[in-house]
Amino acid sequence: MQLLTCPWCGDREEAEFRYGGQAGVPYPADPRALSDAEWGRYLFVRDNPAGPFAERWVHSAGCRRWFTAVRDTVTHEFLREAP
Amino acid sequence: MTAAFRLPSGGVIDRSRTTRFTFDGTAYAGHPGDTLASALLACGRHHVATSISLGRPRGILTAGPEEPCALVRVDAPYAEPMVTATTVELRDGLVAAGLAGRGRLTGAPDPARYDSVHAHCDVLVVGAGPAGLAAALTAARAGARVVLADDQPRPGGSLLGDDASPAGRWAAEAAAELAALPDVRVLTRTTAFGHYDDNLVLALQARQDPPARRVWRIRARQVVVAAGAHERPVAFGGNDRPGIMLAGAARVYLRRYGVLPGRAITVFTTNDSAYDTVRDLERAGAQVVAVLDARDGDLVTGTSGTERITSVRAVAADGSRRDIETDTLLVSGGWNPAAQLFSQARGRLRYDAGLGAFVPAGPLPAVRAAGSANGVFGLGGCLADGAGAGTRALEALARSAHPVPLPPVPREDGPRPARVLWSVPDAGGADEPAFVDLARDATVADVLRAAGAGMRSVEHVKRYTTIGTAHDQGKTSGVLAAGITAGALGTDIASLGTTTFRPPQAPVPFAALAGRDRGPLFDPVRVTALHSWHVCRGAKFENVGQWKRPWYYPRPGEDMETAVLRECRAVRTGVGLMDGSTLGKINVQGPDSAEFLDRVYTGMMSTLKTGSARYGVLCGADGMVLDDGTVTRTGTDEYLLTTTTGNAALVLDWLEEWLQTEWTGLRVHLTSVTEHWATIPLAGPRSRDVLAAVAPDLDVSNEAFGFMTSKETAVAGVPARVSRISFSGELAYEVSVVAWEAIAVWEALLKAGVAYGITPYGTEAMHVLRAEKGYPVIGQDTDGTVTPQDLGLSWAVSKKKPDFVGKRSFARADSTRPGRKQLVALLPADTGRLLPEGAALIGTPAVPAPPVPMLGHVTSSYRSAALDRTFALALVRSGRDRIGQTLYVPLDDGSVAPVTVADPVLYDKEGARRDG
Amino acid sequence: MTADALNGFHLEELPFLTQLSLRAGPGGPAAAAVETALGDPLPAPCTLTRARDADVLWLGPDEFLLLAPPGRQPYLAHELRKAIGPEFASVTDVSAQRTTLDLSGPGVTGVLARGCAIDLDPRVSPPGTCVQTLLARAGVILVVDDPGRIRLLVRPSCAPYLTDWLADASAGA
Amino acid sequence: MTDAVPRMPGFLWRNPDPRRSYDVVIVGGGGHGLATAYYLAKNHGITNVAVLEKGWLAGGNMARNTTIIRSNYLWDESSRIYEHSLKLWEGLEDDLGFPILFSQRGVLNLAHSLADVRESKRRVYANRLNGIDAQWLEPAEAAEVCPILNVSPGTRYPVLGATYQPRAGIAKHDYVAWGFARRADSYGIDLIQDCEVTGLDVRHGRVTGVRTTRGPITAGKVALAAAGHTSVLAGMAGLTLPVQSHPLQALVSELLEPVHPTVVMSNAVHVYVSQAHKGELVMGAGIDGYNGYGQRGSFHVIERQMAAALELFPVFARARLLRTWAGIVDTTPDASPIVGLTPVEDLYLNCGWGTGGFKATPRAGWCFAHTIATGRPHEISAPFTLDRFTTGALVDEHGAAGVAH
Repeated sequence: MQLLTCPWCGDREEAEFRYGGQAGVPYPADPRALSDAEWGRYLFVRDNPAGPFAERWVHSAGCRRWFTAVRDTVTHEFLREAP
Repeated sequence: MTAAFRLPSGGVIDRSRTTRFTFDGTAYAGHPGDTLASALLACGRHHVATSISLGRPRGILTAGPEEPCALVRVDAPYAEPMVTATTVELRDGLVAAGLAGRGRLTGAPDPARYDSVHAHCDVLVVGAGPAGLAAALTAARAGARVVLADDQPRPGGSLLGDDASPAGRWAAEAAAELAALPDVRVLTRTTAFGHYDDNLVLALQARQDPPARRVWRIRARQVVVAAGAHERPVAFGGNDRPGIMLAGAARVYLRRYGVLPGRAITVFTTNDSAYDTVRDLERAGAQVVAVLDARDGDLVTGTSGTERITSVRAVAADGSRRDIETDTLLVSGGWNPAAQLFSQARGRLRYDAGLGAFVPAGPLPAVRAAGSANGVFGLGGCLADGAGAGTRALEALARSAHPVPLPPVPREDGPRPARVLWSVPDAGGADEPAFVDLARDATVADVLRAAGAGMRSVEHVKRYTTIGTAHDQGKTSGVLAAGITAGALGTDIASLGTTTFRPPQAPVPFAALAGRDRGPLFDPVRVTALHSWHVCRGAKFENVGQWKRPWYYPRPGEDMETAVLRECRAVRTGVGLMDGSTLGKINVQGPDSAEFLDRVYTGMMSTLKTGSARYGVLCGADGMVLDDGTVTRTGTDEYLLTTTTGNAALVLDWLEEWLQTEWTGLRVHLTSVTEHWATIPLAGPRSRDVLAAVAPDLDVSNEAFGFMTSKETAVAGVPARVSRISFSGELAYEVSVVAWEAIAVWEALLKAGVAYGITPYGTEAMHVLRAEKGYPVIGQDTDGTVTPQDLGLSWAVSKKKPDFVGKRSFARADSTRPGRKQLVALLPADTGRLLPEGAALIGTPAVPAPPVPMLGHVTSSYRSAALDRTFALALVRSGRDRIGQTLYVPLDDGSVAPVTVADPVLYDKEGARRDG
Repeated sequence: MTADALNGFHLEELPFLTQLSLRAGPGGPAAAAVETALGDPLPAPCTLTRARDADVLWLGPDEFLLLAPPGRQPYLAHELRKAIGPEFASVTDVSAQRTTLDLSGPGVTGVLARGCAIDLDPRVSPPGTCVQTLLARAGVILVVDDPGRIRLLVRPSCAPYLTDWLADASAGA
Repeated sequence: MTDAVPRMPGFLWRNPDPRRSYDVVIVGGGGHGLATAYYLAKNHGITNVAVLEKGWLAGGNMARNTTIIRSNYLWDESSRIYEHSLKLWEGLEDDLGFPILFSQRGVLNLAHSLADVRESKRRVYANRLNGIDAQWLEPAEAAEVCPILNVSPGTRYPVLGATYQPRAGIAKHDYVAWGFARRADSYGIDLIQDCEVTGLDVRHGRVTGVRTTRGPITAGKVALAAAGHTSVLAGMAGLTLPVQSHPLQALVSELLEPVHPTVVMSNAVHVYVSQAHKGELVMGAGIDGYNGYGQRGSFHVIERQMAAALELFPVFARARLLRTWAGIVDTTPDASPIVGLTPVEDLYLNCGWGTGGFKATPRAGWCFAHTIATGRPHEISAPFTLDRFTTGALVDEHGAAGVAH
């Protein structure tokens, strides 16, 4: 059980959070302008590094806010919030 | 049996009381404070178990949880299928029996309570021996919140039973001081079994009278692992006989329990520590017949004895051999720091060639080892290392520490270096096996064979030989195996390393981990405000997620089919009402609400007029249907959404995700009002009459209150929102009131409906009624691979909006290909044949050999009162093009049911019944 | 649920309370207007304030729950909406959305620790603390009124589960 | 009772140093990599092959899975590859000449809600038409297969029935890997341990070799079979994949006398359990929700799994948890694998098996070897190409594979 730092509520048990995967993948400004391959990448392809990873979490059992954090996927170390 | 090996004094047992117990059918007696092992040893019994593969007699090797041999089953008073005799506290009436390596599960009643507790502290100290006590006292005196956990019934560790020395007295005083401090929690009989991310340490506490097992979930800012060390045996031929014990264990039995292991004792050691045991044994009056010190070239090459060791074969440095008559052989091959928790915390271990052991390489920012767990041996060293660990833990917390007084300890003579000896050199050629892992009957020969087979990793050797996989996880055998492997490969044990220390470091009962989450508390049961009424009416319930929903309301003598047909008939011909409170409800407010809903729903919601409602479909970005419901505009900038019961939380979260992470500029607030409102659908041609009777202020005429509009009014005197929404095709209303008024309104509706035969109906009737109209149920008629177009819901997909979530995916190759599965109805040729839900559809009346091409499957199937026949909904490849065709459904009995494909709307296609 | 079934603490439901959800961006004009109307600043994260007409619970950076005696919904909602005026903020009646349980007695924090990971030590969670978290398998709002007095707000659908759990957790302590 | 563990052969494999060049380099010495090597040699006569393993052979997910073998998947494409795999399992012990303790003790997949029942029956009907031995069992029938299963209607989520595949079962994971490794070695294939790939050499859109901790190796073809590490390796060739690596935890109890005769899986309450040959209960649960390469998961997942296990098997209450661990599973958006060619010439991909990799081992190796040898997808694995994430033609097995293994 990791201890995650909600930018609003502070350190809370991982069970209060839900994972949202890679951060910084915006909804395309004009999906119609994308090829099928580009759209497929938006839908399905995300980075998957072994090491620091900027990812999204939502404090679902707490304040229900989404936030972005950098966490090491190898050590599970919570490196910093990046709101 | 008499306690012939119990000394007249000494130990932390209560000699004023006698504890009677039975082992393997024989009656014995001991004292409170004994373990089963110490009580058996006091009675002269060493042989307690049988080995798992070879069936050899096995004794008691250790005095703690690292015991590989002495496995027993406890039948009373608290049954446990398999534990070590060294960890069973003696109880009056204890009944136990030796095992052969495997436990037996029985359904015997379990009187124990299981639970868990969260605890928080600045410093957690694991182990209350000299190092742990010094660390805990240092931290506690500085005002830190401290948890001290130890697996024994009382603190003290190696000093337990030593009340004569200054150190022993210091330990007792330290324990008493800690117990009295308000910010210190001393947990005895508590084994810290796992270290998890961010300094979460889990510990199992065993309690008696009544028996209980509690899991402590300790979130510590700093952890000090002072869990001691495990003594290591040496592998030699016949090293498994009862009567062979580790030297340190013998000292524990002597000090803690006042028990001598035997009368004529031989000691075989590679290091100084065994001499403490020799000294104590001799002081206690035992005869030490020989001390064989490997450093002098004296080695044990074999043993004899049937039920117990009777002699030792020894070889001296000059090669001379002799047999030594003995009833006990004490062995010390050195000590392994108990660094399991430190290692689980990702602490690095390094090989210490002097100790022949893997020791913590240095502290982690929040976890440090202390005392013998840190590779520090000797009492003075352990005390100082513990105090130092406490100080450094405080420093890491930016708190100042004051040195605590430590007791004087006798000067430890300049130690003579230990000899690292894994196995006696010719052990492999001995006429008897030289065991490495007694718990797995795995030998030196097995390790050599693994190396010969090509194994180069300790993990491979472990798997090839099974060493280290038994209940003790190789605490006494793991390093031995690594050392012997290194020798066989001609490599360095330091580079070979150890196998991973996987949690838990001591076994934990499943029930302790399940805690309270069993039976009715396994998962919350969610019930509506009307639940009691449903129960009183004898409703049968359906689990929908965590909710209990009324499934149908059987009358006396009715089966499900009869009840559901009756409920359906009532709605089609009179009036029915149901509890729709579990529907998700989301209040949407803000000036950009309309824009937001246009982006997430497939349909256009911005054009809704205030007071009007519209059916809405939500798709994922992949274009697949996610959920559906109604959207009601309740004000210029305010909407009320409904979701399906199962998806209420998911949809709210999903909408929030879009708002918070993508469209942060939209001024929209979402508020769940699912449980604020109780919702009662009232359906059937007489629903208008019923509503009119309880809502006197409302003009219920079709002209004043049209389909898909919504009004606020009083129902049975209660403020309510009434919407003309129908999921059955009949004239229908949804009445929503604040939940605490639900029962009053429900009963008022029932009363007003008596004249029309008003009938409560459940989810099954609801499903039949909607299916007759071809309305899909998300999650039943869809499976995450279905688009709105597949469901025939193109009318609910806006052509005007440039974009909405999912739209782009409708243009992908797979979404536009011909031959997609589409929702249609099926009419079995045999009108009484109820098709099984889930059944596959094929194109031929005979089933060909597999693989059989399948055209789709039955998603919903019912008997219809209104149609007076059975029917089904199905997803069928190119379904809409097949309307009128005959397809075939292979059935369980090998027969094939012909069915006609039909438009999904089977009842009232023209919608004549909607307005009553 | 009777108090007799519980060891070490007393449990009482506070029924029919007025509960309003207030959504207003912090530091914005709507929040300022609300603060003026309430006569107190909106609470800081994980706390509550006791304003003249209501307890104001912090639920999120722009989300608050107002708790007031039964029957105050129309008055309070009206006052808030009046204060907010044309600004972007929202007020929603959620009075039946949560059941309020009042727990008191020396055993309260000990029993809650059996299912709640929040550190309820008064130095960490002093009176005035308000957190949303998990208690056993239910989501709750947990308000510390005094070291021996805690309010729990839970979905009514989960309230029977939660009271059963509390009874079980308090037995055989 | 004697230990039901067969004696291992006295020789398994050489430990050669890597040569400078091979026709085929397989990255990943797990079950799939070793099986691929074996079938390259056996089916295609390609033996100038190295299998590079960064740790010890079969020390990743192969050593960490719960060894369930079954083929009762929903969609035609999946059931086909897993059923073909099951057929290989049925002859594998003879083929490898190695004891793998393959035990066809059957698998029960429990249904706990009306929705589960509907989905389960759908799978049974589809399976039967695909020639798979699937059955639907009522609760009492499920209890006949597994007498310790609690089918009482009074539980929180009662067992409403189960699908049953009698030919399904378990095997001993290490022995399977060693069996493949031994035969691959005997064909002259080099199995190279402690050899981590640190780079892929790509020139003009074509892979030419790998860089490793034991030096560079040139290769005619490079085949990735590295499960959870695939994304990192593919990234060395500039590829990003629809793959996310998550922890998946499993555990064993202490050794127990036989008590559990089959394999039971429950997606709804999140647990699956069998009893291995030595006597330990082997259990797994759902994946942890976050990306993770640490081979560790979160303990609340284990606690929840224990609670679920006791609902189904009250007799387990006093069994004791001995060890827990985690693998790194490579999940895809549709819970189906990716097998085939890549945009880089001569670079081949076998990944995304998620929780289903073990049961696919022989057939995955067979198909991957075919793909490498011929440069074309095998017809059985052809639906599982990267292209489906562009067209949308997913093979969505979340219903059947979302949780378990």
